[in-house]
Amino acid sequence: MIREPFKYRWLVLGALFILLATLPVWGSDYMLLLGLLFCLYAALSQMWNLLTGYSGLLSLGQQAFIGFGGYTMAVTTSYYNINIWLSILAGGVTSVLLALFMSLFIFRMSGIFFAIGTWIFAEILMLWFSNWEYVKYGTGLFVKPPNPPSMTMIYYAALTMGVAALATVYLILRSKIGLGLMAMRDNEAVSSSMGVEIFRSKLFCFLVAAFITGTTAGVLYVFQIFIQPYKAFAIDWTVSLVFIVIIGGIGTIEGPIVGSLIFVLLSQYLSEYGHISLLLLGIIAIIIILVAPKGIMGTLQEKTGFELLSPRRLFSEEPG
Amino acid sequence: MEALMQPVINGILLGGLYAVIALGLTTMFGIVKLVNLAHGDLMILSSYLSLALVTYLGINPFVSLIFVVPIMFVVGFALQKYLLNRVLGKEMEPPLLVAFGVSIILQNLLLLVFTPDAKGIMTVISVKTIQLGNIHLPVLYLADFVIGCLVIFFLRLFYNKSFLGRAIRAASDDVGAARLMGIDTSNIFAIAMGIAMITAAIAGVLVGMTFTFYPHTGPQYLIISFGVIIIGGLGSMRGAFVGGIILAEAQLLGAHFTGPGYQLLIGYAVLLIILAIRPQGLFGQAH
Amino acid sequence: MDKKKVKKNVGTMNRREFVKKTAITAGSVYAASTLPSFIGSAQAADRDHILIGRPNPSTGPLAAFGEGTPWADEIAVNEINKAGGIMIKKLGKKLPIKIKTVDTQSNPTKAAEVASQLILKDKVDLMLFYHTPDTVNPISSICERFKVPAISLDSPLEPWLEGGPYKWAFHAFWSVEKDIVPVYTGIWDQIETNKKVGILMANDPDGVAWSEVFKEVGAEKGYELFDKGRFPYGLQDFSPFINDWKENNVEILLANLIPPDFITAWRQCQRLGFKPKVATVGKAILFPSVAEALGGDLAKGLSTEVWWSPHHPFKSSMSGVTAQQFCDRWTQDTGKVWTQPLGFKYAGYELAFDVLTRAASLDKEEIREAIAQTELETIVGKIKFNDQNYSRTPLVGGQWNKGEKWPWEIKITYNDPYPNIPKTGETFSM
Amino acid sequence: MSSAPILKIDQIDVFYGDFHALWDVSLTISKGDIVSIIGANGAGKSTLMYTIAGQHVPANGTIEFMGDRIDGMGPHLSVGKGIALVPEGRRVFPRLTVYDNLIIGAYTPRARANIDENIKKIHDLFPILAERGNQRSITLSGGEQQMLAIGRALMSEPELLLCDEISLGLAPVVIKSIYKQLEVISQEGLTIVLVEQDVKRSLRFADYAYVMLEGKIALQGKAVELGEDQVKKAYFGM
Repeated sequence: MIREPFKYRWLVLGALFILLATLPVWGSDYMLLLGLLFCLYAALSQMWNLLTGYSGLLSLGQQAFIGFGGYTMAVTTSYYNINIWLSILAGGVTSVLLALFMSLFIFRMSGIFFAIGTWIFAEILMLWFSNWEYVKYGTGLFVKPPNPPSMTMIYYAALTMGVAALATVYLILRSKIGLGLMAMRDNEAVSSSMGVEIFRSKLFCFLVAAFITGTTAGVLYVFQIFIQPYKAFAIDWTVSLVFIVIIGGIGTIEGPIVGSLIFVLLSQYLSEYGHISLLLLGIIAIIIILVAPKGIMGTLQEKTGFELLSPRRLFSEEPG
Repeated sequence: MEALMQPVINGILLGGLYAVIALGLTTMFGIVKLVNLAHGDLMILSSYLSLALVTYLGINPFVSLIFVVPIMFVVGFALQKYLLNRVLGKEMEPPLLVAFGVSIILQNLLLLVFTPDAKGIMTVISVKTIQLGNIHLPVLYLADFVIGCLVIFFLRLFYNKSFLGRAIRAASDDVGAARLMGIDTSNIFAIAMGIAMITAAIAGVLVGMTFTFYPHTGPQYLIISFGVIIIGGLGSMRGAFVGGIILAEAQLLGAHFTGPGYQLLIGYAVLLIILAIRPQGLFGQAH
Repeated sequence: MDKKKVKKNVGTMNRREFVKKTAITAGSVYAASTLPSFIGSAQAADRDHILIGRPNPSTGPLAAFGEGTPWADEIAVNEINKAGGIMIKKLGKKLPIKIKTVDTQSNPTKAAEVASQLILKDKVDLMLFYHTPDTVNPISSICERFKVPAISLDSPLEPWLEGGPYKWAFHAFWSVEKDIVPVYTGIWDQIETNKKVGILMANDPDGVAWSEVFKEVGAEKGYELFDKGRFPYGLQDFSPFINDWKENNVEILLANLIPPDFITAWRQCQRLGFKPKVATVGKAILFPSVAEALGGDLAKGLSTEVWWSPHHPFKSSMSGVTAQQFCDRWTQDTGKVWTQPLGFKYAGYELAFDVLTRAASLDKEEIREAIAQTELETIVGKIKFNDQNYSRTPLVGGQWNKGEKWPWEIKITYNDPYPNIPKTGETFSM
Repeated sequence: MSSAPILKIDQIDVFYGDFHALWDVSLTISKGDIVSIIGANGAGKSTLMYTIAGQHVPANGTIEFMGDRIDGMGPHLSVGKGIALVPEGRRVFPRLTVYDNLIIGAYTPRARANIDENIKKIHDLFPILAERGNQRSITLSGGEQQMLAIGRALMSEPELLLCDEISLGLAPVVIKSIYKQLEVISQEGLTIVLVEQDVKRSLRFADYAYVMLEGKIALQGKAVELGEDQVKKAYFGM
């Protein structure tokens, strides 16, 4: 019973991949832009989903890695003329180091404390970078690589990140770590009996998410050209990711993909409404969550039993 | 030593204000495990309401509370009853998205209605100071602190001694059992949010008089509230008070020693250190 | 106020069209892949309008700058299109201009995204954008990348130049070093002081650029500067600054920060008894709404830079309307007092009209050439781009005082660099 | 001492989603009686109790309490009618003091008038609760918490007291003293429904007993007339 949707899904994913991979050949420049944004958001939201949807780490501080990765890329390539792709990777590496340092503090917290802790950390980074002469305070940096890549190359970098994020989440979930995390999701008691192991798994996911988020941010800011601390470290990033993942379906692997598609198209469409575009986005978010509390893919799974490799907790406690 | 007195005293006074700002957030977390990310924006909404009343009716900002408080109670009640209650459940994330949504909607509504200009509520006491030797005590800070203490005092009284307050606490302990006692918990949560919004209304008016605000200021105060309650422990009123003072002291003394550029940064750094030592906050209970 | 939606006139592809187009494109992969993906003048034959992209900070913290945009856009577009628009030689006919406004949300990231959208989806012929580095810097870079002619105004030159050298992006405004410094020090020299200057500057592009320049030249000019460093937005307590100035007997305040922070800081100055003789405040008190928001008499005597006012002796190159007449019209239509960005919002269209008329072409390279050769007397003064693609606009100094018509009015009190801009008042000590 | 029926349940069915928890259950309880409901785990005893208390809505059938239909009116309203449930696992409010727990018991308008009087009564019944009045209830022992849960339910001045597994996990001595006090209350005219797994104790204590099996009533009768073997057979469905 599980088999058929399985095959179907790979077919869909394969088609999607081929479509995206050949996009520069057949699509217009505008579609390339949409594809780029879609891949970047899919990668970032896949990581938030890995943390919040699977590892029980509610993070409101993804912008810490976005800003850190972006700045690392900008500094290494603009100040030291390092190859742009290496600079992007460097952003991932420094994000992992940042995540390790953060974990010293925030891994002692749980639940909402963890969430606020991550946010505060991002806030500290924003204040630090905006007060740091080396990165020109809050003025922001222009990304001036020695070899500026073309739009198509940036697109393929984004696609690489999107696919890498998806594959990483998939592999983690199929591994022993993933099984442990899933068991923890389904049964609180398990987590206490497997204390240390769960801690390691969570930390592992946190570091992986930092790497991919930081690297993706590098690609993002190569596209953006200009990075500035007040927005690079802004909570807005995580708000977007929350929107994408919850609308798409948290704790499902397809959710972030569907959510990113909706988010990118919606924000393109809404930007025509100028000053009320954000207002409309807020209203749409609330309406969707009221109609489909488990997100689009979550609700679809529930209604059709369309269940793949991401079992959500299906039973809820009944009183009495 | 004398140079230190000024930031120390200012810190205590400012801490009282920080505590009121955080109060609504911390009580709501204690009651429904809800982190109301729109808290700052709702507070700024009250600042604007008060400003509108002060401007159009020419009344004193403190008098404007007579109107702002009931309005904000209704806003909070409706928000909880018709929106947040519907997404409360085992998962923490849907209420989070709703709160973010409310935050975005409020900011942009305020922008449409009140224009993007920075505003401040001006009163006769806005620039008055009491001078004690070399120390300046801004009257407004003093008022913030006193009102902050009063709000905390009465809120504690309400939660500990009134029927409704006990019912709210009971519902926060065990929703199912509270229903068995005859408590309509969805109403009770809505009332609790209404009360949280009363404190936000008072905080909003005080902030409006003390600092400046514009439609996008909300998150700035949300972060301050987070700082306060994370130091003091989520859900604890006494913690909020102490947390407010610690955060403000850390900021002001930090600025005193390292320069004003690091004022906010040091505040948060102190917070992280406290958390690393005591992950539940100073007054938080492990559950 | 902005009920008449400008975007109504704008030719945009709606969603259904988009989906249709996508489907067609997807269906004809082979055919499409052999065509050049960039559709420039090739499409010009069936063009019925010229499209100008208008990213604008409509929401977010910079929204105060973006406020009058729809109003100015409408006036300018109507003026250009009144006579049928702009002659395009190749087509042998006049094309009206259309604009497409999108919101940057005061966010550089969003600005880059919507600018890309305008270029790639809407295929704008020219990008026109104003207001602060957060809008101007990212969009200039995006236009460079996609090789789209771009004209920007109203953002200090120094932070913009960081992103250069530019080929496609052109910018006009004043420079901190060449304009702000002479104006500010000029104001200071008008009052007898001890030449001790307290610095209060945020860590944003303006604050950083200003403080660096002033620190370099301040000492040369005989001023002693007291600087406790940059600070982030949203600071609640300014007493460390204020106490430092009081201890050192500072008589001149030099500030550049955002309005809400200045209101907070200036009130604290009053509370702590810091009363300088001269207070020159950049950016924060450009708008009369801020003078009002300060409350009481707190705005009285504050000095600031004036980049444009109804008293500037300039007029529109398109309609001949003077600065004064333009401001009157604003007041008549909105009931509000004039603000400095208004003139620049309109001047952008003067440039666009002039450039497109001279280019008489939709070819991007030809438009770029035309911009580079611009020499135009606009409502904000003469604009002529140099080899670094920028042009300086005139700057004088002004001081806030209680007004007759409005609660607060700014008087031009220092005009040495541009004596043709008349003084309307004399600087007084606070 | 049987008299007019205080509670009349007529052919109710209750579902949890797809799960059919109660099948065509009917029962009648007379005023002043102590009624025991006996059954194995999952037989539907708790479901029945929660249904009476208004937590579950029967898919069909009716529940009448003192002449009024009450099925599906919601738990917070049935308390006001005079039905109090002492839930399984005690469920005292852990962070509230013992005193505050009792106060909350009198939340409904009908009970608020006589709070002081009722507290005094409960203190007489369980003196330990007076002694521990200002302690947080989480600090009480299991038996004390059970007494508090019963006291809290009594604060609502119920006509019908539903006790769900009140002896679970308690020492025999404690159980004995709690049951003794229940008898005292019963003698004042309160109707009590007990859910118990201990057949012997149930039969000894109750006036009337129902045995439930897989969501149905398998056996009923006056407690004195039911033999222990007979009950046990019904209990295991033999």
